[in-house]
Amino acid sequence: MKKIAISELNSLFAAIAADRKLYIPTDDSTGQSQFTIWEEGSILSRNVNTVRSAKDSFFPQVENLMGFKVTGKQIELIETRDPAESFAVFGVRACDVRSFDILDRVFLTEPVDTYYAQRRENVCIISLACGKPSETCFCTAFGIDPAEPKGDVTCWMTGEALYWQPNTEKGEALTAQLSVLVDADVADIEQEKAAIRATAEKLPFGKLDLSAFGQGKTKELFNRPEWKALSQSCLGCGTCTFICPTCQCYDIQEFNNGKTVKRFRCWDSCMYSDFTKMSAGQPRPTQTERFRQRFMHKLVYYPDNNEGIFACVGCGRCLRKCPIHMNIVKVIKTMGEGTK
Amino acid sequence: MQRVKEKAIELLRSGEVSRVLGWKTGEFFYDLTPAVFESVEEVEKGFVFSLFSGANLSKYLIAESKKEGKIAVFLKPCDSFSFVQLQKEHRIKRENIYAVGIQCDGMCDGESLRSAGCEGMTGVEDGESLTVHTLYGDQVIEKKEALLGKCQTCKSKRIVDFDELIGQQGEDVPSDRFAEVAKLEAMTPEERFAFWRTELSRCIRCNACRNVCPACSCEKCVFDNPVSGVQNKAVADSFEENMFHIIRAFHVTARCTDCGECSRVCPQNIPLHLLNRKFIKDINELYGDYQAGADFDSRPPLMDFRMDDPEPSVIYTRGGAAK
Amino acid sequence: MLMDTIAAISGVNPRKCMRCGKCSGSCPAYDEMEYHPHQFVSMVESGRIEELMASKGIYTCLSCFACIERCPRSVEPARLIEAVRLAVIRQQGKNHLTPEQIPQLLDEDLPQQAITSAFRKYKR
Amino acid sequence: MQKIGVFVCWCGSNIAATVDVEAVSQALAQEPGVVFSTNYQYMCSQTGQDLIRDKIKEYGLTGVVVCSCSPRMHENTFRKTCEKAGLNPYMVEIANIREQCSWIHKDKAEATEKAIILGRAAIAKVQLNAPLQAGTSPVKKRALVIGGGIAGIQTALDIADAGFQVDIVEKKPTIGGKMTQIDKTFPTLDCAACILTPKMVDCAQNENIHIYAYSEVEAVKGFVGNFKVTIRKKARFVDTTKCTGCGLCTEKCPQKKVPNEFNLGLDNRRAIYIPFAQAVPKVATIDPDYCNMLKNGKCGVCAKVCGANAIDYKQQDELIEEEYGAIVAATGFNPIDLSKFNEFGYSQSPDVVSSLEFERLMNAAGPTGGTLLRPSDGKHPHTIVFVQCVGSRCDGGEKGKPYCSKICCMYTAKHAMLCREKYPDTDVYVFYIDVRTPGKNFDEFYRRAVEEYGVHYIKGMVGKVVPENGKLKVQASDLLDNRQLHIDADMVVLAAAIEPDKSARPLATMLTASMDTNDFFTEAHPKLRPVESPTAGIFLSGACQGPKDIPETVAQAGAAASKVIGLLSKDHLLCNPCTAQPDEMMCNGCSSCEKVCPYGAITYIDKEFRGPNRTTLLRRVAQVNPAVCQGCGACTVACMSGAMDLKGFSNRQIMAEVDAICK
Amino acid sequence: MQVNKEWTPTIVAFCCNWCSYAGADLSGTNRLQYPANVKIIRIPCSCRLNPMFILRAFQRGADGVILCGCHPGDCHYTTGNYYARRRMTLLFSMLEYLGIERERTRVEWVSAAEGAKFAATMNDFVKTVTALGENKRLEDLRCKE
Repeated sequence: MKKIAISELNSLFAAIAADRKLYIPTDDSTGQSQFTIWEEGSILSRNVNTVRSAKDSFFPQVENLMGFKVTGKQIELIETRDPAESFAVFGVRACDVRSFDILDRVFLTEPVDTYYAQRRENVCIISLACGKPSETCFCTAFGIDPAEPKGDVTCWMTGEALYWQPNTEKGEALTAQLSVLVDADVADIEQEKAAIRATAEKLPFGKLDLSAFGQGKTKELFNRPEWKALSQSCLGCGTCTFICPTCQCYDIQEFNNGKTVKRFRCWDSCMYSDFTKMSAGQPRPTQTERFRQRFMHKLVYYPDNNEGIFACVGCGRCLRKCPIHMNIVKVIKTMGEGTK
Repeated sequence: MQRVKEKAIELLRSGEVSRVLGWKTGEFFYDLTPAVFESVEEVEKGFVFSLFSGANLSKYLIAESKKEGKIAVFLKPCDSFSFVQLQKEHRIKRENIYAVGIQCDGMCDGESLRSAGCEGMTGVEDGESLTVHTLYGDQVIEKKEALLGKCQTCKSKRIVDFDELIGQQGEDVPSDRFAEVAKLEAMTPEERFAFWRTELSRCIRCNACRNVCPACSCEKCVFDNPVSGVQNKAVADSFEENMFHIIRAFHVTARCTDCGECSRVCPQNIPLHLLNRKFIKDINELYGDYQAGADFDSRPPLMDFRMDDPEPSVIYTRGGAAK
Repeated sequence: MLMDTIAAISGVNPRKCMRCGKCSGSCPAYDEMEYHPHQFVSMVESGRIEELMASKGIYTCLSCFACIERCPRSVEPARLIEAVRLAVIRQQGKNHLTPEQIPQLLDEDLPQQAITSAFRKYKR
Repeated sequence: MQKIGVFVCWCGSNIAATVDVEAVSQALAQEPGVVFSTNYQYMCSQTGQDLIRDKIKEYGLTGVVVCSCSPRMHENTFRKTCEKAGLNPYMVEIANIREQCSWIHKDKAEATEKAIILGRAAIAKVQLNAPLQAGTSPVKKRALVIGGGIAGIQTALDIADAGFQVDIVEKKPTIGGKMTQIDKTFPTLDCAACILTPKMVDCAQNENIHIYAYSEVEAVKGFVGNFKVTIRKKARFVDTTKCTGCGLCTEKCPQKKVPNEFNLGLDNRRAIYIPFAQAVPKVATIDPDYCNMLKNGKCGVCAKVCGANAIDYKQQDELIEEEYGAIVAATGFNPIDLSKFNEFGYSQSPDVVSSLEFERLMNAAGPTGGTLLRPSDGKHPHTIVFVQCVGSRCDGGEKGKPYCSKICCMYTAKHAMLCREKYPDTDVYVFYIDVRTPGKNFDEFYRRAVEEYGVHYIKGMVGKVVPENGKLKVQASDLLDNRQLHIDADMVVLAAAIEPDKSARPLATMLTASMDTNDFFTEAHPKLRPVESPTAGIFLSGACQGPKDIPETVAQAGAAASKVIGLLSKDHLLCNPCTAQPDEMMCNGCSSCEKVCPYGAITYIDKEFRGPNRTTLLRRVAQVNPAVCQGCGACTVACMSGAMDLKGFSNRQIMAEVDAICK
Repeated sequence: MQVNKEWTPTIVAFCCNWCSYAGADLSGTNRLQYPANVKIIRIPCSCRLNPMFILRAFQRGADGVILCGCHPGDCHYTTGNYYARRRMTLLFSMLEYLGIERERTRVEWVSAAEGAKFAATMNDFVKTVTALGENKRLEDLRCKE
């Protein structure tokens, strides 16, 4: 366990950023926080969480896959992959750290997504315990401890100091480079952890009943009438999907500038009417089906394929940002009640 | 506010309508969801009209009014402009709708309270000012500060079209809604460019602004349509950020009622209404005052002209920052 | 060079002249002139500016601007002649005539219009 | 993917001198979809067209790009070529590498590069072309001639001769136009009335011709073959079916002080009048501005004296709707207003007259009975000064016109000659800038004026005219003598520039026919299509297209008539297939397109569509009538969802061109 | 074929078929020069110009876009240019509002008889855009590779 005074945070960031890119949450002009590349003058956000999740680090919204160059009637392939370089993400909350595991299970199983894998290998994740969870937080429902986030390094912030606990080899290696850190006592943060856990106890959805969901629940849930009412006012926008730390669907598109063609992937949303549209048409023709797909995937299909792990981490982003305030909690509660 | 719920029950009970479009209670005090209620029981259980009924329901009528039976809808003044505009564009079947106008003193939502500094909110007490209960203690904030952006520059308390009114009919109110636009216009082009880059670069193309917008009601948006030639799904480039928002604003020009929903729903807090308002301001200045949705007869300025309209070069010579 | 100067001072393009002679038909000082208004134009156009500059005739132009008013082609001979006169003054380095000096330069034979013209010219 | 053939034209040296045509055809051969590319000296020649046809067959081309002159020139030629080879004519695109490339650039490398890019754009567009079929629309076999001067009369007579119905709309109470006011015509010196009035009578008597005199065109709708025209027949307050033209009323009318426009205000007429003895139709007209009965209800003399009982003080304007297949504009000209020319004293002295006024003063039916007398004192003028180019050939400005009015040199020579002939004791001076006499027997005519009749032609211009003691002091320059002249004249005649009639501009707007900056109608091609407007179905006759003398006018009138006859002899016209077309699946039914359509080509229907999950949806969707749509594309931009697109100029085609040009 | 030269702007000129395209042809017929970087796209009427085409041109590398149509009142289709005028005025104003150089876009009315005006307009526009330099504010970097 190491520590550094809060007033010295800047020197810590500078030290980390010395040989790599460092992303930290900073406040934007409207007071919301975003992961941005640290530079001299960056100020760490005190918000509970960022608007966009930390998944951007490995799975950016738009990523070039490859290019083609057309000369006359000849076509040649162009490598467009970013060069591998190590980077660090600071301030990842417990929920987002868990989301990496969920994404890994998709992208790192065979066939491995090499674009994702490359970034994943080169990252050092520095998590940060949640000092002041929001009413929308419900990570505890998924067994996540906001007081003890995972990651290569785990940090806690008290009034005066930032505590630093490396968890992995990568974390140790980074720690070794950071002479600005001083030794600290593990006991120093016990009080902070307890406070976080006490707040977590009070979270309205901290003990959300998930018993209706999980492996093998497809038949029970699929044709339930509640889906219609739940999805009724869904606008079909992609807000929930794009801010969700575990949504991992993408579309592959091409951009032709007349000389070269760029094949890139970009986030897609199962809420969109053209999601997985094929020549025969739309497999999920109405919003109800698309809506159901999203929540069934998070709460049933994914657990079915991944030893019962839910593809939701309780970060609460969708609770805040859905334009019509429909969200996974309402779905869990409505469907849960319906099955009782 | 209770009268609204009572009216919903009354309408269903009397058989005047078979469905009611309103707002449904959420898990918190602030997360109301637009919903269609089909029975008195449903209304009793879930219907609520409160300080958090900000969502404009009129767009739902495009689909709902085409279904069997009559539907009642509750419209705040600003919503009623959208309602009329949609009728002008033949998008909704008026005969299937029973419109109830309700007055409104401005709305809040969770995000607007959060911007005002509240976190961990568990409840609220409405009054002269708002007392917000949070996990970390109570907070008192001025109602004005917590109001939605769109309500802070409310343009009208007039309900343009309705079958029944709850409370008083209001009037257009003086509003300085163009002040922000004027402020931008007064900047240098470099400052404006920097401003919009900062704002638009946050766009994640979630389409919330478009999908909530009552004017953006195309059967298929050009940006979703591979045949259009401009289809794109992501902001792959700063150009596409600009392109999407310019074209979207252009497509709703003279049709946008300035209901403010786009800015309300933007997860990235991009002040999208400033784009639409720019067009409204320009139209007012160049072609005479025009308010979309304010009436049934006026011709939309982009589908109209005068022989002596100013030439496009007028923008070179008009106010705003010099070169 | 000189031609450019004349063009720059006068803002007139002598090539636009279609040789109609309306300027000379309009000129009240025609008979006093060595060269006539239409000739000013053709001389400037053909580059015979030095001849013009040397001619006393250019000072008999009253600057009444009748030719400017009447010229159908906007060639405006009086502007050209004015420019030639200015060219002479510049050449002599006397381009600093002030209105105050003019009364002293007057003599009895000078037509009234010329005095007015001088004032008009130098008040700018 | 299309199989595209590229054909680069040299146009002799017009293109090949500045564009490396070989490089262009080679570069374009590399473009995707291009299976054949070549260049040839004259693509539009028979051999060139044969080449295209052969290659279409040989390579099975599905698209053709011709890099040549403007599509306005030969697009149709090449379309026909392809059609003959079995290829849909709308699979041809033209890259304009002459007017928009080789003719405007000097640097060969630069021009070649641009030609390649223009070729690429055309290839990109043709990739997205789809075969189009032109529909047909019927032709209304009736023509409208607007303007009843010599141009309109001749056009109408020629059309009527071919057996088609033709209507003449004339805003004055009689047809005949300016020519009725002219005394003699150059270079033959025939009496104008003697050659014109028989034609006027022919018009009146021809059963295929209907004259709407004292009428104006109020509105024009429709398109070639199917124009709908509203004609306002102004109230004459005289029943034309009853009026015998006896003229008794015009003698008895007590209102005698009405300036007589036929004599250009040089004398007076009554409030009820027949413009002149040979008027057609020869019926009286009441001038409502002067008639006491119409103004204050007191008089009624004309009604009392009219034996035919033709006077009708309550007559109203009548609106008539007619359908026409073709419209001829023959709106003619007017002399410009001379009051702005203070230097010539036109407003100061009645003895300074315009040439047209001079015609009236010389005419036997004019105010002086044909004796040349000064308007001021009725005395015989001894010295007459003619001034040419008054208001013509002016450089911009409001006073004059930039163009040469063309007819002044000849009529001034005529006037001068007639003066000397009738009154050998007069001194006649003509001040000229240039004497322009191209035309058969024209220069001979002018030389006769000088040589035989002793007219003093003076190269120079009048600077000012000052009335003084009953004389006109004329100060002028004599450029050849290099002196200033002072002439004491009795009369000064100004050859005023001519300008298109003021009614032409609003008419052009109604006809959607283009005009030049001087308000002359623009012809479809200055050389090859001189009597057609670029707007299909609109033809041009006479001075409304540009200054013309009588023989030229008559020739053009006949040419316009022959074009009209060509059009009317068709039963059907091929419609422009480049019309708007909505994608019903994407149509919102919002009516935006309908609001901006200038032709009313868009309507809405409620139509059932298949919804998701076996539901049906009733949706309001736009429909375009392809026979009415003219393909402007206003609707395509008004359409937010992009449901409305324009065939031949689709969104994707235009964007493909943009892409090709910008890359 | 690439010609070595200094940077010159790419200019797209949308010309209506009836007036301005003919005006452009006339300037060719009269051999009136204007720079080769102006490329003309023929559209039936100025009202066919969708704002999307203008943005597309900027995206694809245009540095200036000009629309030429019939003079107001002279539209072949009667009213097209009136609509175009409003659309373009508002669009240009919006671009200006976003801080994008307003001089990069222009509308000029050029009749079929105004070959000289067409050439003069293009010369002037090219000059203006050249002075502005490359379009940076509304560029798509993917199109500049």
